[in-house]
Amino acid sequence: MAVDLDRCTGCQACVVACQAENNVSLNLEEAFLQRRAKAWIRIERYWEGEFPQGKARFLPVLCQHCNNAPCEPVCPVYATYHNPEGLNVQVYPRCIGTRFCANNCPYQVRFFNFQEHVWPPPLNNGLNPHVTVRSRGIMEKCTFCLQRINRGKREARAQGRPVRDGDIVPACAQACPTEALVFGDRNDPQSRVARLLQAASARAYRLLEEMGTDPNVVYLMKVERLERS
Amino acid sequence: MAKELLLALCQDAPSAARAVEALERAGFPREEYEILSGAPYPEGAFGEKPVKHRVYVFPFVGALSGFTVALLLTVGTQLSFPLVTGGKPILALPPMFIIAYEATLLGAIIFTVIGVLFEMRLPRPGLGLYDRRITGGYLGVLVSCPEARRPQAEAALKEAGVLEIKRHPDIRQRW
Amino acid sequence: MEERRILSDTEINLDLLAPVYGTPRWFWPVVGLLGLVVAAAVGAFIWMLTQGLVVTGLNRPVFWGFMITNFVFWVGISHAGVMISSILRLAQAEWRRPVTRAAELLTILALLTAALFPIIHSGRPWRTLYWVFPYDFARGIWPNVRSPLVWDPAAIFSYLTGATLFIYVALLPDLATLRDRSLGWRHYFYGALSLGWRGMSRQWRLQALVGILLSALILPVFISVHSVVSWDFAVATAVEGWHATIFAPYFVLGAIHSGVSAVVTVMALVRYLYGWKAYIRPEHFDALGRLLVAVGLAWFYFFALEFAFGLYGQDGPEVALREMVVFQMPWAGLFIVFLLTAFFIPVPLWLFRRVRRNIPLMLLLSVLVNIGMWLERFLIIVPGLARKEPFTFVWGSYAPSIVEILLIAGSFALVCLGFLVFSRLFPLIPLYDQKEGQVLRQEVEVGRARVKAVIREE
Amino acid sequence: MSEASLTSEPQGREPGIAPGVAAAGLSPLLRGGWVFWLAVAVLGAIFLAGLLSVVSLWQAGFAHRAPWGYYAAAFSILLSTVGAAPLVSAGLRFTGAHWRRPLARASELFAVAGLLILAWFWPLLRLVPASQPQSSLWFGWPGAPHLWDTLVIAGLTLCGLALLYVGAIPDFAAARDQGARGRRLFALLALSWQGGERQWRALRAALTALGACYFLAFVLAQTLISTDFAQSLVPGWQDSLFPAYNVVSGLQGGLATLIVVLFLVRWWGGLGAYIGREQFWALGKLLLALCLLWFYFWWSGFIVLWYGRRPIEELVLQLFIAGPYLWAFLPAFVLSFLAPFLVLLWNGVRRSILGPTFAALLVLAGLLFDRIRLYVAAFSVEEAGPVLQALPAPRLPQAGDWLVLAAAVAGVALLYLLATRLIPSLSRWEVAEGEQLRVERAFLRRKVTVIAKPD
Repeated sequence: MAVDLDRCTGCQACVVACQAENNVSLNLEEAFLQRRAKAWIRIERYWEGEFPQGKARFLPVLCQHCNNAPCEPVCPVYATYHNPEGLNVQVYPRCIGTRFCANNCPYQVRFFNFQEHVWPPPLNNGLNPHVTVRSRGIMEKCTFCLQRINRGKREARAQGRPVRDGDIVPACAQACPTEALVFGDRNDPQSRVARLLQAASARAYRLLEEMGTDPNVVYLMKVERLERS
Repeated sequence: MAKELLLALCQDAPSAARAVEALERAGFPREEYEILSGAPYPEGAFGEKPVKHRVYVFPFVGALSGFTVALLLTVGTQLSFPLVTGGKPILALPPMFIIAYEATLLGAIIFTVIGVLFEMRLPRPGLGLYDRRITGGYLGVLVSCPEARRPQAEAALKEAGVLEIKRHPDIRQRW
Repeated sequence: MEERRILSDTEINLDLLAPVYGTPRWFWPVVGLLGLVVAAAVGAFIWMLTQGLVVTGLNRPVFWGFMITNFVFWVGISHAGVMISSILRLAQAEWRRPVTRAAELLTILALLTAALFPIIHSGRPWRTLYWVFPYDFARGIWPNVRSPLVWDPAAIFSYLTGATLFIYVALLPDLATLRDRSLGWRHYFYGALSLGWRGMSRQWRLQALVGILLSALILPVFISVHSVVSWDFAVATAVEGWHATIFAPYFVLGAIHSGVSAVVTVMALVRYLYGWKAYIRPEHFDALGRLLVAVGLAWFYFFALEFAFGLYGQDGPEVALREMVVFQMPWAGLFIVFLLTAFFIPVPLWLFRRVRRNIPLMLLLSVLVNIGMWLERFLIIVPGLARKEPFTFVWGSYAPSIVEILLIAGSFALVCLGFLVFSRLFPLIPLYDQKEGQVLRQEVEVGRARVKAVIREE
Repeated sequence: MSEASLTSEPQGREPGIAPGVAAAGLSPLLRGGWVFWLAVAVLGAIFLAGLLSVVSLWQAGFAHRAPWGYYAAAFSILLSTVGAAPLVSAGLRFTGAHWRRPLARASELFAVAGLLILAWFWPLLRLVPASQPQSSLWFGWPGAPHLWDTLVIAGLTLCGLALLYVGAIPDFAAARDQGARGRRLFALLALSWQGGERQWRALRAALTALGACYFLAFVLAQTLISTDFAQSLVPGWQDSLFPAYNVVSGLQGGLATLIVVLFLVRWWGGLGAYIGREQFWALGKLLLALCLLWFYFWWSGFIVLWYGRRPIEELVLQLFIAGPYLWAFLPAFVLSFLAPFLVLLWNGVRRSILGPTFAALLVLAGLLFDRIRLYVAAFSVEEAGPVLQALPAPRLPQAGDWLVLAAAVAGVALLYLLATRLIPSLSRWEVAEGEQLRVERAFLRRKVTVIAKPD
């Protein structure tokens, strides 16, 4: 996935879309106050400069699906591991909730279900049937909309063709009005994400590169307007 | 010929040493009597020979088996369902070493205890000829000799001034 | 200083077995009180089990809090037993005799208590057994040996087994003494446990040998246990202040520091409660105090290294974390209390012989050390999590809930309760070791002075 | 002055010094046979040859650090052997081990060789970077690290000499009173020591204080040297255990040195009657413990870096373990830990004289390789960015490097040999005290050794 920070307006559409798609629990006021709110993708907002000249910086952070994910080896029960497609996956039935993975995640994108979550009617009718409703006591995090990946592959197989670029779009990327989030196969040089990363390679970086986690999410720096002196 | 058992009770260590001396003078070989005491005395205090045992073999056997079990377990579990985590190798040696280390020492400890109990000839179903005053500060000289030489032993012990000579196990003392 | 009397075996038996035969007046009220605290903790745990961890103060990013702190603390305390018993046994230190049993018992109780905490703090405790034992055979998935959380049970299990066998072997002669002094079901109970021990010289020889062998074998386990616990933190690159190579020896030394202090506490209490003034004497506290000076200094060296190297890299977040701990309330307050109680009050005082031989003061200082060492673990674990990585957006804080506090209190009550129960069944001071000490006691005339001496066996 | 003053116990005890102790302690003073002078000549020649090699390094200048790598390794070896050896006696005095007495002096005599540490140190000063802009322990202290490192090394040396001197005063007095050659000199050195109760008490207090100071100075010196001369040279390397690792391997090296020297002293110094199996057995146990600790400290550092997998951590592991210095790491690992562990595991071996000596030789060889892998590797890093980017090429020892290493060993041996001419190599008063406190006595039917333990 590529995140073009130059396009991000901080509108939070991705957050809402993710919440709806993945049955992420309701973040009521209480959850926020207890610092237990969940957002598989979040927009971090930093202020730069003092008031009249202040600027807001937005940084969408989601699971980086690191190739050398620090969260994986510390799990005693293999509840999180690297699948052959390169995704960092979380296996809910195996998880026992030691929360070590969350401690060892430098991006803080792993969430713990401190309690059994409820969706009061009629919200319960809005739950996505393709996504597990996580019970309490386990970890969860962004899956790159695994259910959509699987559906894309299934449909392609049904039609007897390989998965094409654009077949699979995670909810956040789909909802992004400015197309700041681009999802695709970077190994396919013709894919949109690969072409974007190539065109803007000068702006590309990855979060906390010095940690050696080798993330699969690439950020593109914001283009700064030169201030008139 | 049947062996006869005798237990002579002595009030303190010097009198036990005298009893041992008397037995020695009466020509009893060292294998035919034992000292029972409620506290350890320095080796050879009653003229006993250094204990022969094979306790030292046990920790090595235990360590080896612990190490082998751990190695098989770690290799087997990781290979049986190879899952990649954090880009680490499937057979990651350092963690395997840690597990193997613990298992090695655990094996060594368990085998040492088993070995020592075995060499102590424990557990033992009954106490046999024994006196409960031994754990209260008395010492016992346990003689096991051919029946014919029993009177000789008794005479020697009496001469040495032991408190009491028992020939039959205590009925109340069931253990 | 009290005179060292020569005690007969009968006297030793009567004195040291008194708690087994009779019940002091304070016994049942204290047991009741401790039981209440434990019951409250069990209630809190059940409440937590039904509600989920929402009833704790844990949050994102502070996923580990009081319970893990307490786990590390009790594992640390458990290092006392082997430290005292093994090292002193190997060094043939005469003053170990009254100390060993209580210290070993402290090891076992502390370890059992510690082992509860990782389990109850997990999200789904009812599935935690799968963490240690293989599960899901249909899929063939076993525990992940690459995780430090699998090294932990391995190390703790080894240590617990080793320590239990250690205490049991050392208990054999005393069990025989009890067997010879009891009737009814107790006679059978002790008889079965004593395995038919008769005190033959061969058995004594082997019993001494196994003490030395097990000491040598259990020492490497003891060092590994807290090292493995420290790697739970040290391997985590993502948390500021955790990823330091020094953690293993630093934790081990901290464990010895708090563990030996806990032994001092226990010794002082037992001496007071059971009136064993002839057995636990000021010179034992003196020796423990000297040991603690050395341990405390070594621990402080590692603490200083850890702190200095936190700043050494001069990278922002790490320095900011130290700044927060040292200068920002409430961390700064805890930090100062920790430094004073764990090091700056007790260690300089222990340099004085008069302090080391003053038993009430030693009790106080040893308790202070453990307050400090509890805080030390807290200050290692929690601030790092609260200030995790440079994403200031998700920085957090932590305050424990009543449930967690009850659980902590329960753990202390549980260990005390374990002690009391044990003391009703088995002697807290090894009888045979005391008797051996009397056997080996000698005096040597040097010039006109008579000097205390001891028979030294090879 | 009578013999009586040589005894030590404050309660006015009778003299108990055996004539044998008196003779063994004082006989070699100021006298040297031709073997002695031949040894001095050979060692001196090696030392001078090595110095020439140092001079050539000097001429090449201080612009590049890499050629000085072996010199720095030699310095660390000196600090870890000669610097640590007196600690054995100081530490055992603290624990009150009764078997330490005959070996105390042999251990403290190394303080004389500590002068070489001081001399060896000062060219290094010009190589170490200032505390800025490197990462450093000093956070921009004035004069750091040059001033403070020098102070610590000088303090260590002085403290060691003081420890040696104070402990030897009663023996100087004995030499004075027994009319050994050079009576005047000994009279001067003995400072009119009379052996009164007060003097003994002061002596004991001084020995305790100096021992503690020496210990602290040693720990501090290893900490500072290993950080300033190795860790801060590799940008981005952050290893808080490294100074402690240096302390532990230093203690191990010091103990091994002492064992080897005890073996030599026993063989050629004629102290066979005092230094025997008891000492080697006990030291062998200590060496075994320190070998295990070596592994523990190495492993604790390794596992954290291995698990962390940051790029800099992988580079550091490569640099010191698996990469260009693998040829030095492997022997270091085997000789510092594996081989001595397997040798000393057996009680029969520990209880012999040859066994611990052999293990000690292995450990010393291991220390050589270990310091090469650490210091030569660190000195060969020339880049100065914030984080190490690439591995330097390995530096194998050249002839000059061997000479430098040989000079260090020869210099130590030379100083030690010369010192034994002036200072009794057996601490007579401590041995005499020990003999008073140790009695053979009948117990029931055997003889036992009884050790008295004054408070």
